[in-house]
This record gives sequence, structure tokens and C-alpha cells, in this order.
Amino acid sequence: MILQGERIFDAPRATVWQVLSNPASMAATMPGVESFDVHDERRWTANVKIPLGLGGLKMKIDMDKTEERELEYAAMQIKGQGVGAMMNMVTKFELSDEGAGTKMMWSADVKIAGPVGSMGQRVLQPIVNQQVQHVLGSLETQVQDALAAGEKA
Amino acid sequence: MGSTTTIAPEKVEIQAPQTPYKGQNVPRKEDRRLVQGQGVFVDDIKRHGMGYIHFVRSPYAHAHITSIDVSKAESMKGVFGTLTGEEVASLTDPFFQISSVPGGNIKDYALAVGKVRYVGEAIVAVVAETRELARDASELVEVEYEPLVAVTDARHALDDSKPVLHEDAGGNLMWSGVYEWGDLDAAFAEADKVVKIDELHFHRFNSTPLETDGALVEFNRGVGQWTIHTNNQFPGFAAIMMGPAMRTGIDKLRFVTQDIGGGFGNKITSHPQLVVCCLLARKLNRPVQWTEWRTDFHMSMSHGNERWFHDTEVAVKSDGTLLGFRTKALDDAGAWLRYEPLGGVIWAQVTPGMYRWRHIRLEFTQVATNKAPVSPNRGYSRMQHLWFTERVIDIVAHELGLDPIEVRKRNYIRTEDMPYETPNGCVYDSGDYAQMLDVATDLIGWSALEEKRLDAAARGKLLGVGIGSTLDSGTNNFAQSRMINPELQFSGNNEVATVKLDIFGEIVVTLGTTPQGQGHETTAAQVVADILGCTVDDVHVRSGHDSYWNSHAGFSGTYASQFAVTGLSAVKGATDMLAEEIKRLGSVILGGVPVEALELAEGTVRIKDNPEAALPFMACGAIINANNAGLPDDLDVTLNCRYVYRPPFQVPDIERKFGNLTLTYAAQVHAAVIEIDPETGYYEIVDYAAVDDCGKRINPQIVEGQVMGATAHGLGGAMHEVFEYDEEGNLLTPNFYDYHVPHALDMPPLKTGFVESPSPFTPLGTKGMGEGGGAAIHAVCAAIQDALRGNGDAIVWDSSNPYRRVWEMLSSPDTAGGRVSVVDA
Amino acid sequence: MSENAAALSSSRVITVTVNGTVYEREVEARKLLIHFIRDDLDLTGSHIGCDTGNCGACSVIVDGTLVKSCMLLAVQADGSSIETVEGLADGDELAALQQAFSDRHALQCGYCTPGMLMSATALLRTNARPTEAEIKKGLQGNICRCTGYWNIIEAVALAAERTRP
Amino acid sequence: MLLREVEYAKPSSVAEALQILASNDGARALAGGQTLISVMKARAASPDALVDLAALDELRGIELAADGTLSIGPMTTYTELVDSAEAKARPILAEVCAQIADVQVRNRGTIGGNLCSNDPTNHLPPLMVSIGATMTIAGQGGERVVSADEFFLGVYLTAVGPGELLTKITLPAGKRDAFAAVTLGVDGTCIASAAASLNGSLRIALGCVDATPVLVEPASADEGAVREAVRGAGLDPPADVHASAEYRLHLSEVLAVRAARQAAERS
Repeated sequence: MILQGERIFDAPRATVWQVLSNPASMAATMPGVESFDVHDERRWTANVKIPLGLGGLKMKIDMDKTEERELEYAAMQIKGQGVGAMMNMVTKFELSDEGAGTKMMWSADVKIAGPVGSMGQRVLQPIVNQQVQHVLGSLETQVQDALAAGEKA
Repeated sequence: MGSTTTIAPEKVEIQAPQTPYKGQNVPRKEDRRLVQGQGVFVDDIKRHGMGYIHFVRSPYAHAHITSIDVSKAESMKGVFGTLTGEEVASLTDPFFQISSVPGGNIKDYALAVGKVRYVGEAIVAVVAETRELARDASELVEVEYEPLVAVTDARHALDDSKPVLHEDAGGNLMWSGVYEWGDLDAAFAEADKVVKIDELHFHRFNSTPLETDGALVEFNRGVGQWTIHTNNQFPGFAAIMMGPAMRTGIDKLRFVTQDIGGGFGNKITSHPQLVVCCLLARKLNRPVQWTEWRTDFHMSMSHGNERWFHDTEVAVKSDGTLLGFRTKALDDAGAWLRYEPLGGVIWAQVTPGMYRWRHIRLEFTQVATNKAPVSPNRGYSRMQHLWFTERVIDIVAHELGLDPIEVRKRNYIRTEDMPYETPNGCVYDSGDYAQMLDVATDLIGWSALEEKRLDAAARGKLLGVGIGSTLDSGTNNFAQSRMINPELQFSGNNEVATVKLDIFGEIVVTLGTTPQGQGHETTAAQVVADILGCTVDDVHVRSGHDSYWNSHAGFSGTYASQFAVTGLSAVKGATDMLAEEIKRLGSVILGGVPVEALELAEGTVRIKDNPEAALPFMACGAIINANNAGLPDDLDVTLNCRYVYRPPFQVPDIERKFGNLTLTYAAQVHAAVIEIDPETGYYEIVDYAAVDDCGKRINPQIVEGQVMGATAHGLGGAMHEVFEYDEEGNLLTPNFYDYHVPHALDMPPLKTGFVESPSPFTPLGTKGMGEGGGAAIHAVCAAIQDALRGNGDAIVWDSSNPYRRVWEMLSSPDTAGGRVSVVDA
Repeated sequence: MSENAAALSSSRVITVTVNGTVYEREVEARKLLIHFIRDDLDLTGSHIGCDTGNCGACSVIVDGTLVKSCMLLAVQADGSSIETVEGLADGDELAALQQAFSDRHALQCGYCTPGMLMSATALLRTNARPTEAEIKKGLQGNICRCTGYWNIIEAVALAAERTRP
Repeated sequence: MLLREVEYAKPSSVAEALQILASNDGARALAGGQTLISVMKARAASPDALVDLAALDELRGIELAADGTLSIGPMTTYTELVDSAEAKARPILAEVCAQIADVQVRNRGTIGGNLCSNDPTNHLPPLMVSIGATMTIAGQGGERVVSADEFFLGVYLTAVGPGELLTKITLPAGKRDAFAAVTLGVDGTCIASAAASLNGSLRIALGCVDATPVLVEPASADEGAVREAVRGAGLDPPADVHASAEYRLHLSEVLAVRAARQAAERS
């Protein structure tokens, strides 16, 4: 399933880029993140418990930044493995100036397998949509935090 | 040949059966245990100390397995052990392949070795002391994968850019062959019109028996023998697959079945799982049990063959006379050839469908894809081809502006031409298709249809009517497998029955078959009772199959519409032998009366002219079994008669692909009336008729039950049942939640009718029946196309027509409907 | 009810009456009622045909209410009275529905039959003379893959007629 | 089949249930179980503990107030709703409940379970949104009341948070309601659905098109107004084996029109 969209951040490109390229802040955007472990600037692992009303779905998520062009573009390969579900996601971000802010075009190609995958697309697609919205919302928060931190400094 | 017709028989109270039992609705002997929950199905069997198997299955459609670690699972409390693909590869040889090369080169083991090729493929088996623990432990097995691109569309499986499933085969082509009979050039030269159809698609589904596969396997270490309690419906085939792979003799594999919860062909290819059970029973030194759950079944078992027909050209006269066709059939085998590529020849049993065209060319190609392996499914391979011929008839009628009924009648093989030799040498034994069509159209009130159409229109509905006319070819000549692979040494067919008269006068019948609801215990008893002159209650037919009974042969099993021919002919043969023996014994005991002067009646052998002089069966059984001193030396009587029925077959001409492939041809003509809601594509079947001709019916009620069941399967397949995959190879319909089968409220009114054309080729005039040719699918497709007349005029090109597809055909007929053109020849 | 009913535990001792026989067993909380009936009590007449609660082969009557025993934990049935197919016949005498199923050829493989019979039993208890539409609605939760349903519907109607008060 | 290990408790009061839920992070309430048990069988979701609400009589029953307001306990089954004389005050309830799945599921499944599971194919979430029901949610800190519009948060997610229970569903008086759906077979799973209520202004809630029911409020029940409102809702429905996004979008519009028309025809 491919999801895409764009989002405008009320922050300069450098700040958005800083968040996108900081493993710690990216890991914090994952839904239900319980712990994370930064291996190097390109790779990190997070343990998440994605909140589903019927019981959380525990997953170990490995992220690998596969491509980047400073201030412009980043591509990440995200693999999730949990009991009952396997997730593979390729996500891409492209930044450009939008007035004083930053426009981020994003896309995510999400593949889910395992018993959860058998629950049916009409259930899964809204779930994935909602989780992606969560990530974007958290990203917004991270950008605002980074902006605030920058202003303070 | 005398044909009798009964239209939609009124249900009558079951009366006490009278002799002859043949032709009577004798209540089924099986029912008493089944209605009380006293049947023995495979999951009901338990053994002391048994372990439960749970399979670790692949979440990926196509991936290398880079590592497997079972240590955590094995160390869990309550776990007895595991089995991996690597162990299987060292303990067994790959399964024998039916295919010639390239498909013949693939190496198929009971568990995935090094690579997975479809979602749900078994990788590791875990055994624990409870079912729950086995599943818990299976979650602790760590498997690392390196995913590969999945091949999910057969039409692109041979593209250079696509990955190869089986390196050993060198590509995704499994088997191909060209079939051509008659003179195509002459036919197209004679034609007034050529109707061209770009693409037709027969979808993937199966009959989803309510009981899934399973086994309980015990290993007797002392004698090196496995006892396999299972619901496999073709143990003869399983044994041929398993023995060589397991490096053991056939007699070391004892197959036992009792009650089987539906099969429909879907329970033929469980041999890989049975091998896993056997290896584990030996490795762990305890009985092991495997039950496949519904989602496992959907993901991994016996999908029906998905088939495409490309570049079809039909040579036709302006009046609708069909001369011939050429087409390219592309068959999607899924990931493994578990019974394939037999589908590549089985279709040829019904090459011309029910029609008289004599010039036919079909290029058959079978490819591998990253989907569950296909295996026989009710109507195996013929259903796909018959759907094709029926679609062609309706498309030709549509394009030439002719009445599909008239086109059928003009082209049906005529009753006076029976037995009819088809262009490829098959012999249709008997039938009157035109009469069947009349019965069917009468049942749905054909003459009043235009009024009904107007009435529907007034309610905002589109009414459509469609015909499906099909054949149920029964009793295979297994020599046809040589058209797939000339090196195979199979031919003919056989079935066994043993009938004995035991010490207390019990008549005991042992079959070689593995019934799954077809009532073999009952129909066999009817045949025996008529011959022996006793009641059906006097005849005890053993339930199920046990290879220890030694009442089976190489092709024993219950599949391919043949029991009424092979099974009952074997029963008849064995009972005739027993009757003869009883008479010879009676002749001695009754004082040397000639055998010809004796008759069997009322449970005795007696003198025809003096019925008082009678010897009860009980006495016969006692004398031979326990009181035989003084009998003449030359009285060669055991009262235990085993008979092997062998149908009259020759090996076909493999070069020309010409010869008789099946013994009998039951026929079906179905008629469906549907109403479509044009706003939503939602449709309902508002009237339905199923007319069947399977020759002599031993138990009409059982026959009618098969007709109605096959109709329900066809309707389910036509409307909602589909094994649909996404591009990554995930099955989107992995259980009954999304794979919607007909429920009670979904069943339309169903009228049945019969024509009875006895087969001249079988001892009882019977024909195999039960598969039903998928007639309902054809009828529904035709009805949808009829309803769309004047509403976009889309051509129905897919056999699966859920509401969304009907809506697509209504809303964008040019893109959603099939592409068809007519050119003047 | 035991006094610790409100305390979380992964297994507990339950008491159920099945077809008149009282059983007391310790069960894991996760065990489905159908597994308990089949595996622990050895009453294998009730069957399993799916894993999503669609097929109804496991239908039983719990305290007078028709349920799918695969959609219920065994612990949820603690204290209840359960009827299964094994309890339908009166000794050697088949129940009217069982006889009608045989007379109307309403079963082929017989795998769905126990669940079907329980649904029909529940239907006729609340509606002694159901219409064809009511019978269909009453059997909607039971999948049969052999018969195409019509013979089952007729069998239920026949049983209703034979037992007409 | 074969669930993961789970703990189980059967409290005898709502307070007790809330206490267990609040002190066990992974605990979930078990109502009729007709969704939850099924999901657990697939091991797609596995709560650590189940709190069985079956003994809580306070959560059962249907009360009809003098002003026509219906108060329904969340543990009331579909069958009880279908058979209830009080529930006839809002006739649509029994009509819709009678179409849900089958006898066995209706005998066990509860209105509260249906709402709290909020599977996008469920019948009752759009119905509750269209008729403007309110939900009472209890926690250890007390009760709060949430409108149906705000109750549904996502697939299997509602305003009932950890440690809380849905304790009451309140329906205002009204009879001009309708429900239209295209289902997978007769009485099957909804492929698309629309619930309309015309008791005062027209409210139509669309099911199966998003994680939560989508409310549209056309200016009138006229076909044109309804179509315009649905088109204006910016729907982006999920695609699956039963319907493409485009088909669902189309069905939503058709079903909204039908539901609105039926509601308007009622008195």
C-alpha cells in the first residue's frame, strides 16, 4: 500500500532536516515507542507497541537510511518484526522551501505480512493511515521542539 | 437408447424401499452415526502420549531463507521437538515429478528448503504436548529471510525481468504442449465470420471442504511401518508420492480413513504434510497429530487452476454453426507441481465441450507463480475449459446477434450421433443435450421471460438469463498422463471391492474408496442386496478405507467422478462372484441340484421350483468358515471374493494426442435468471434450474444431492469465492471472513430436473457424477452478460463476478468488459 | 461462583454440565470452549470448520442459547449447562430433526451436521412452525459445503411438521 | 484457534472491573467476544488479560424514559435488542441488529462490544453517529459523556481509554432513521454502509470508508443535496478485495441517497 502527501512546517529547512536526520528524534516519532537504540547515524532500532484497541502490537523496528541529499532528500528502509506481523516500509522525504517555512513531500510504501496482514485491507489501511498521521504529527512536534531549542540557544 | 425425463420431481415421503433397491431413495446407512456426532473424523482420533504439530509458515511470497534457529522453541517446556527443511532434505528424496522437463526438474520436499515460494509455505514443524503449546513454540522459531520480488501474474511469469522460482527448472515455464485436431485452415476458410476474443480469465478458488486436512500418524519401530490416519482422499496417489521420497516400501505406509468432511479434490495433495508427520513420528518416537486450520488451508492447499485464454479465434458460419477455434491457454500452477501439470491434459477429456466443432487448436502453457500450489478441485481442469467453450458460445451469439439457445441447439452433439467420437478421440457415451436444455428452460419459465424482464425493469432492475451446459467426464484413463510426460508408465484405471459372507451370515463389503459424503456405504449395499436377494440392512459396508484390508489398487480413492462406475462395478463384480460361490455351495448342500436351478432370495440360496428347499446365508457362512469337513475337494469356494474392476481402455496415440481419455460423460444443463441493481452492481439469482443426466441412478436422492451441492459450489465461485493475491503475493481472502461461501440465505430457489441416458459402457448403465462441470459459473456469467444487453453491452470475460466487477462493467464497459471483435472471413 | 473470580489468573477450575453430566476440570483461560469440549471432554461430535467464527460447525446450546463454541472461552462457560449433538437422541431413538435430516438427505459428509442440528434445535424451540425464510435465517450461521442447503431447509420444515403440537 | 496465554477475571461489579483494568496495562474488557476472541485466535492482537463483564448486570438492560430517550446497557446483546419492546421506540435499532451476522453471533455479541471494537465494517458505529447517540464512559475517576461523533477514534480504538469502560449508550427519541448497505452476501459483512437520521436536521454517517464513521450533514434529503454532501466529504476509502476505493466511494453516495430517502419516507 502506497501512501503519500505533503506537509508544510512552520520552520526553516535546516531545522526540519536536523530532525529528519537525527535518529533519536525520528525514533521518538514512532507510535507507542517504548525504547530505542541508535547504532550509528544511519541505523537505529526501536521497540514499539502500536496501540490497537484490542491489545497492542509489539514490534521491533529497524531503520536504515538508504539515501540522502543534504537538506533535500532522504530515503529510509524500515523493517518491523513482531509476533503476528512483519512490516516492510520504504519511506521518502523531499524538502523544499515554502515561503519562510518548509514543504515536505513524503511517500511511504508499506507492506504488511503475517496474521495481522490477513485481517483485511479495509481494516489495515485505515490503521496504517492513522499511524502515519501519528508519525507526521510527532514530526511536527519534534520540529517545533527543535525550533524552540534553537531559539533558546 | 431410451431416455426418460422427470421434471423437478415433487418431494415424496420416503417409502419403504422395495427390491430392486437400485433406483430407490434408500436412506443412507452413514446417517445414523453422523446425525449423532458419532462419525470419526481425523481430528477426533487420539493416542496416548501424542504430540501436536504446528507449522511455521512463510510470511513472504518469495524469499531466500538465510537462517533458521529452532533452539528457543525446542527448549520450551512441553515441546517434544521440531523438524526443519534441512532435515527433510537429508532424510528424504524429492517427490517424484509427473512433469517432463522443465517442470520435471524441480525439487520438491515436504518442507521449504533454502527458499520460500508462497505465503503460508511450511518451513518448520514444531511438536508439543498441546495444540496451544505447539503454536506458542512455533512463534519462537527464528527465521531470517531475504525477500525476493514475487511473481503473481501468470501473464508476466515468463518475462525476463521476473525472478525464477525454481532454478532447477531454469525459468518459470513448467510445461507446454500444443494440441491440434482437424484442419484449422480449412475451417477458417469455410467460415463466414471469425470472432476474436483477446482475453478470458478463469479465476482461482476451490471448494473449501468444511473439514480441513489432517492426520494422526503412528510409527511402529519394530516393523518399520507407519499407520497414517488421515482424510487424504486418494491414498493410492499419496503412497506413490510418499514411498519413494521416504525411501520406503508402499506396504510400510498404512493408510486409514473413516469419515471425511468433504474433499472435492482438495484433499488429494496432502502428501507433503503426511511425510512431515511420518518423519516426526519416527524422530520423536510418539504418535503425532496434525490439524490444518482454516487459514492454513486457504493459504496453502489445493487452489483450483487459474487459467487465461488468449488470442482466441472462432470460425463460425453466419447462421451460428461453429466450425472450430484456436486459443492459447495459460495455466497458473502456483509454486509447486503437486498434481500438475496433469491439468494440462485433463481438460482434453472435454475438448469440444458439448458441441460438434471438429477443428480445434489449443496451445497449453503452464507457469509457476508465488501463490499456493494448485491441485484438483471439483470439475478439475475441465471446468476451466468448459467455461471457455460456454463463454465462446455466448460471445459468438452476442456478436452475431443470435439467440444463445438457438446457437446451442444448432451445435450440440445430437443424441442420434451417440456414442460420439470427439475430434481428439474421446467417446461421449450417451446423452440428449437438446432435450436437457428444453427441460431447463421449461423449469425457469423461459416463455414468460420477456414479461419478467419488463417487470424487473419497472422495479429498476436488469434481468438476465444464462445457460451453462457442461460435461462431467468420469473414470480417467490414466494413460493421458503420458501426453504430459511420455516416460510415465500409467494407463487405464481400476478399483477394488471385496464382498464376503462371514461365519454368522454377515455380508461384509470392503471398498477401496475414500468417500467424503457420497454415500458409498448405501449405494454399495443397494447393489449387493439386489444381487444377493437380501435387504440393504443385511449388508454391512465397512466405513472408510484401510490399506490393511487389501481391498484397494493403484488408483483407489474417491475423486474424478467415478464411484458409480469403478466402485460399483467392482462391488457388482465381487458380489456376482460371491453369488456364484453361494450357489455352488448350495448346490452341494441341497443335494446336487444344478447351479442353474438355484436362486438367491430372502437371505437364502434356494431351489427356484421349490423355495422351501433353502439354505440360509448364515448356514453357508458357518459351513465354509467353521464346519467344512466332508465338503468335496473340488469345491473351490471361500465366500470371500475380491474383484478388481478394470475399465475398457487402450493407450492413446500420444504423438497425435488422440484416444479415449474417460469412460463416461454425465451432462448438465443449468439455467440462471438474475436481477442486477444497476446502481450498485449488486445482483441476486431469482430463479435457477439444474438438469442432470448421469445415466442410471442407483440412488436418485444422493444424485440430486450431488447436483445441488455442485450448483452451490458453482454459484459461490461465480459470485464471491476467489483466492485473490496482491502484488506482493499476500492472499487477501485467507479465511471465511473475506472468502465468502454461500450461506443458507444466499441460496436461490433451485429446481432440479433429470434426463436418464444409460451408459452403454458400464456394467450398471451408470455414469460417474458429482463434479458438475461448474455449470453454475457459466450460467451466471451468461446471465450477467444478458442483463447488460443495452446497458453498456460489456462482454463478461472473467469467471469471478463479484458486485464490484458487475458495477465496473456497467460503469465503464469498454475497459471493464472483454475485448472482442468480429471480422468477415 | 468461586470467591476469587475477580482475581486475574491464567487457569481456573470450572464446572459445566454437558448433556446432563457434570464435569469439573481445570482449564487454561485461553482455551476455547470448542477445544475444551472436544479435547478435554472427548465429545468430538461438535466440529471445527474455520478459525473466524463463520462456519458454525461448533454450535452448541449454552444455558438455552445457541452459540458458536469457538467464540467463547471455556472459562466463560463456567457454571453453565451445555447441550451438544451427543445429547439430542433419546437413547436409540433419534430426535425428530435427526430423523428428518436423514429422510431428506440433508447431510452428505456430515461434518457440518452437528452444528446444523443444534441451530435447528434452537430455532424450533422458539419457533415451532418456522417459515422457509425463518429457517434460512435460523441456519445462516452454519456453513454447509456439500448440500446446497435446500435439503436441510426441507428437513427442518419436515421435523417441525412431524412434531407439530 | 489456539490463543496466546491470557489471564482472566470475572469481576462482580463495575468498580471491581475498573480496578482490574486500571491496574493492568495489558488488560482488555471482554464483552460478547464475537470480535475480540476472533482477533485473538488469529493472534493478531493479544491482550495480556481479559476482564469478563458477563456478571455485571448493571451493564445490561434497556430503559425507555418518558421523553423517548433510550438508555442501553453495553452488555445488551443484539438478540435482546431485537426482541426488546422498549427498543422499538427507536425501530431502526432492532432492524439493523437483526441483519448482523447470524443467530449465534447475535446471541452473544453486544452493542457495547460492537461500538468499542469499531471495526470499520460494523453496522452500529455509523448508526450511532447518525442518530446522535451519546456514550457514558466510566473510569476510576468518575464518569464522562461523549457524543458518538467524538467516540470513535480509529480501527479498534475509541474514546474508552485504558482503565475505562463504556457503561451506557443513550439514544434520543426519534423514528425517522434508515440504514442501507451493500454486504458480502445476504446479512454479510458490510462492503459499504450508510445510516441516515432525519429527526431535525439530516445526519448521514458513512461506514467502511475510513477508520471511523464519516458524518455528512446535507441540507436536505433531496438526492442532489445528499450527493453533494457526500462528494464534499473528501472521502478516501480503503480498497480491498471486495471493493476498489472508487467503488466504495460510489456506493457511499448511492447508499447515502437511499438511506436519506428511506428516513424521509418514515414518519
